[in-house]
Amino acid sequence: MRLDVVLRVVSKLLLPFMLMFAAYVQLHGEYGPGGGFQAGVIAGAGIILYGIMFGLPAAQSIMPPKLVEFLVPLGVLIFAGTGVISFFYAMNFLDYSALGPVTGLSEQYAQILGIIVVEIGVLVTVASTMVAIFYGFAGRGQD
Amino acid sequence: MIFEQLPALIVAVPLLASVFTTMFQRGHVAWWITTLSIFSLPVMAWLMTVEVLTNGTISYAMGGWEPPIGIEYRIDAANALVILIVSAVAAVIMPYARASVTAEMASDQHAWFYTMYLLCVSGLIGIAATGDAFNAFVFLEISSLSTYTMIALGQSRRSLLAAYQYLIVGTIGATFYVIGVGLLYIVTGTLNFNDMAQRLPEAGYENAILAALAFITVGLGLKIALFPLHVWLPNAYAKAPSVATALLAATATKVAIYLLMRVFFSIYGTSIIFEQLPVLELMLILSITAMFAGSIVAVFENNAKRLMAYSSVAQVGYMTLGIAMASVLGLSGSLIHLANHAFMKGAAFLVLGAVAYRLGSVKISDMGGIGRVMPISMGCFVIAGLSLIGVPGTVGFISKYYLVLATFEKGWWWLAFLIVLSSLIAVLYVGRVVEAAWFKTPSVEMRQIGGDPPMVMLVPILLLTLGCVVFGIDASLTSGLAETAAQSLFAGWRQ
Amino acid sequence: MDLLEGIIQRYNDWITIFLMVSGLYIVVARGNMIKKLVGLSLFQTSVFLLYISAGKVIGGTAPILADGITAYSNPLPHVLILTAIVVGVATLALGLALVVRINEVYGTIEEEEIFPLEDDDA
Amino acid sequence: MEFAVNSVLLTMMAVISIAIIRMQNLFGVVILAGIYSFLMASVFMVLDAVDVGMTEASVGAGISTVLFLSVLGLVKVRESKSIHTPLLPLFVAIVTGGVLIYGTWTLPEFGSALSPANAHVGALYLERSMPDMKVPNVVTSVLASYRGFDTFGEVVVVFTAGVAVLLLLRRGSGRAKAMRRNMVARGLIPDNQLTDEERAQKEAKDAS
Repeated sequence: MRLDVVLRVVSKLLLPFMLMFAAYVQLHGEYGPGGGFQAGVIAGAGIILYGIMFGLPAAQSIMPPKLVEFLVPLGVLIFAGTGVISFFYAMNFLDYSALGPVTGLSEQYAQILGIIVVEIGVLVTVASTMVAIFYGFAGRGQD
Repeated sequence: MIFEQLPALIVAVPLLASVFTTMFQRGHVAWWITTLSIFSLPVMAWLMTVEVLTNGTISYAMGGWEPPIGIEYRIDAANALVILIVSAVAAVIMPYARASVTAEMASDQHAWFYTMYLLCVSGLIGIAATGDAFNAFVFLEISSLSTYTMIALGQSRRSLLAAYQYLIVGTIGATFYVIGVGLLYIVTGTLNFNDMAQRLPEAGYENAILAALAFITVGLGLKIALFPLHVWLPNAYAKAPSVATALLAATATKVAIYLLMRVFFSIYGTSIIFEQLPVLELMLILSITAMFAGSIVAVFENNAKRLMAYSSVAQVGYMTLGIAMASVLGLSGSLIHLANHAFMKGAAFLVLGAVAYRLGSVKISDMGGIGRVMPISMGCFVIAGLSLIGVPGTVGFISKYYLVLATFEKGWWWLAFLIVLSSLIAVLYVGRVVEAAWFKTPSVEMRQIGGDPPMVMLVPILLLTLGCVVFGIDASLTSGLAETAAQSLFAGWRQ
Repeated sequence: MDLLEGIIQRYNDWITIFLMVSGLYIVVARGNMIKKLVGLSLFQTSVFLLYISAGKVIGGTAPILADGITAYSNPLPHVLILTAIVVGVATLALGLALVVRINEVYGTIEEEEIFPLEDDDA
Repeated sequence: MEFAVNSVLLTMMAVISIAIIRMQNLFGVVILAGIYSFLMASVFMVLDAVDVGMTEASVGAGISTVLFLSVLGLVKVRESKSIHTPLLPLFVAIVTGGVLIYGTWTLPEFGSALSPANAHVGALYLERSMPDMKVPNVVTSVLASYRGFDTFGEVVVVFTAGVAVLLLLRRGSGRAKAMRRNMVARGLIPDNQLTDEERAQKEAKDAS
């Protein structure tokens, strides 16, 4: 059980770093390898690791199941919402150039903005789904 | 202006609705969201169909990126017809769903069941609308995952088993499809159907193209439940919640058949290579086997839902028979049967759902005399059954009429004979249910089950049955659409 | 040298095919539901290799544009496979959830032990 | 060079897959599958697919293994020996392998920038990513913009799986469950509407 203490301390220390790494992978996606998926998986893995070490209730106190259940569809909504905006400018679904007139950015930067927003949607859904799936399995083992 | 966005909207509306049904986890709110969004689909599908018929093919570039750089939605008469079928059936089932889902599921599952229903519908429409081979795979998976989940929500513990088995088979099928698309991509460098069709004749690398055809055919064959790849279907249909069974039986296999037609005729049809493999001959043999084997197994089935599921295996045989004939007339027959089968199987499974709702069982041995107790529903079942047989005045007759015409055109008299012969077997299995329902005296318990189901369930049944009769008497709408659709699938066919 | 490379390349192709086929074999042959899912993910993963090796350009680098580099590998297969990997794990999660439920109601995850329980056609 | 490295990695993977077929301890199988994914990720890296390698390592070797292990905590971890002969599976495997060998016998030359796959649409993305959107990682620009709709579909797939797993595994909200149990206990739900579990419980109660 003493080894356990080391593991617990390490994983507690690890959590913020994992989340930071996820943020790096997320934001750096345009310039290097990475993006919403990879970041989402890493962030989800952070919470899962925490849950494995400290038990399901501890993980659920950081990420309540209700919140997770809300975040899973929220990511899709962010993605789809970005797509729907273009309808209002008579452009096709998911045409990020429509973000130009909204924000006053040039076409190229409107594209980049679109990519960033969409990747956030991906991150939210992927990370929360990973956590949701873990909660599902871990919750089954409780009784 | 909004009309130009219809191809995207028809997929995006149910997807967005599924987001909201997930967020508001209240069963009745979810039902309203689902119903309102699903009711908009047939309207949009109809507008698109009119647009296609008047102005020709619609090409819609997702994200504003022109194909083949971006993903294209390409609507011609063929997929307009398929989208129309899917959205119409999905809408008709909705009122029925409320009563049936409430009876069959725990209340905290309702909202997310509707999420799955919406995702399944949008996945199916997405497969039909897309003009991109890989995008079709993504939407195939959306519809598949939601289908597995719906099946697993059935009441019996066998539902879980059926869902698991379908998941394994379905994933193998999808992976085969991905292998096929990968090989096509390697030799053509594109994923866009239209672009692929143009580049295929000059591509060379015959081996890879033929292997791709084999993989795509087997992969989609698993989804279609083409004999002998049908083993997952009877359990899946028999054990799913009634609403899910009706939706799947009426739409899911049809969309996969459409995709197979698209690959065969619009892509491979442009190239001489198609004739180097005996695909069509093989398909002819399998279709005929399916027509007979499916029907014969159905005759000996005691569970009415399974009986109808085996009948679906046989009916799929008629649809692929039209593909195997590779003529405009044969393909028209397939497409008409696609639409008609949605009416009759939709109606039949909804009636069986109503029986399950009142009686709690769909075993034929338990259904003795149920016709006297639930006369309207079982009357509708008789009409749907006559349709399955192909009696004149019903839609089934129109389908078979076209198929028989196509065999005459080819000079295959023996095939016309086989079509008629297999219809006679349908008399036997439909007859078994009808005999139990109408020619036995109901037991005392049977008299107490409460008669026909509530109005919300009865109206969808009546609507689909009405479709069986109306389009059976005046087939100008369906057959006109199907002929135009067959011609547009054949547009690139090498002369 | 070319001959040697040709031989090695053919060897690699065939090993890839062996990997796909062995995954498929596990799915079809085994009755244990978890092992089937393992086989399924092996099968899918090795199919990805078909795409990725088609996108490789010899002498090229990863498709991240930078000054002074002229040859890049093809980004499109990478994008497709990213999508396919995520689809694969989604399917796996659903499959495992079904296995957990099946284990709860049947007490086993061996198909050969479950089928005898379901002989009567209810 | 790439050839040789890949040959070594692929050979190791072939050995692992044979081990997976033979091994009956599911823990071992799952761990081997994780190693397999790691090796595959390395192969992807060698083939310049850095994004894919990263994803395969985190998803295939990471998340999948965690999921498998958390399920293994709930089920029997030893696979029982199969009784029937694997003739059909062998047939399926051999035919599939045969068609694959036939299909890949002559393919565009490996690694050529002029092969159809690399010269047609793929090359267009490399040319246009900078002028269109100033994104140097072309994988990101294709993923999120040119083929953004695919990615949207993919997010929906993940969403579907998330909802599906919760729907199947979530312990029903206490109130709905209790209401249902109460109704079953008081006999308010007709027998034919009971789930198998409820029926078994009821029969057990009736018997006692």
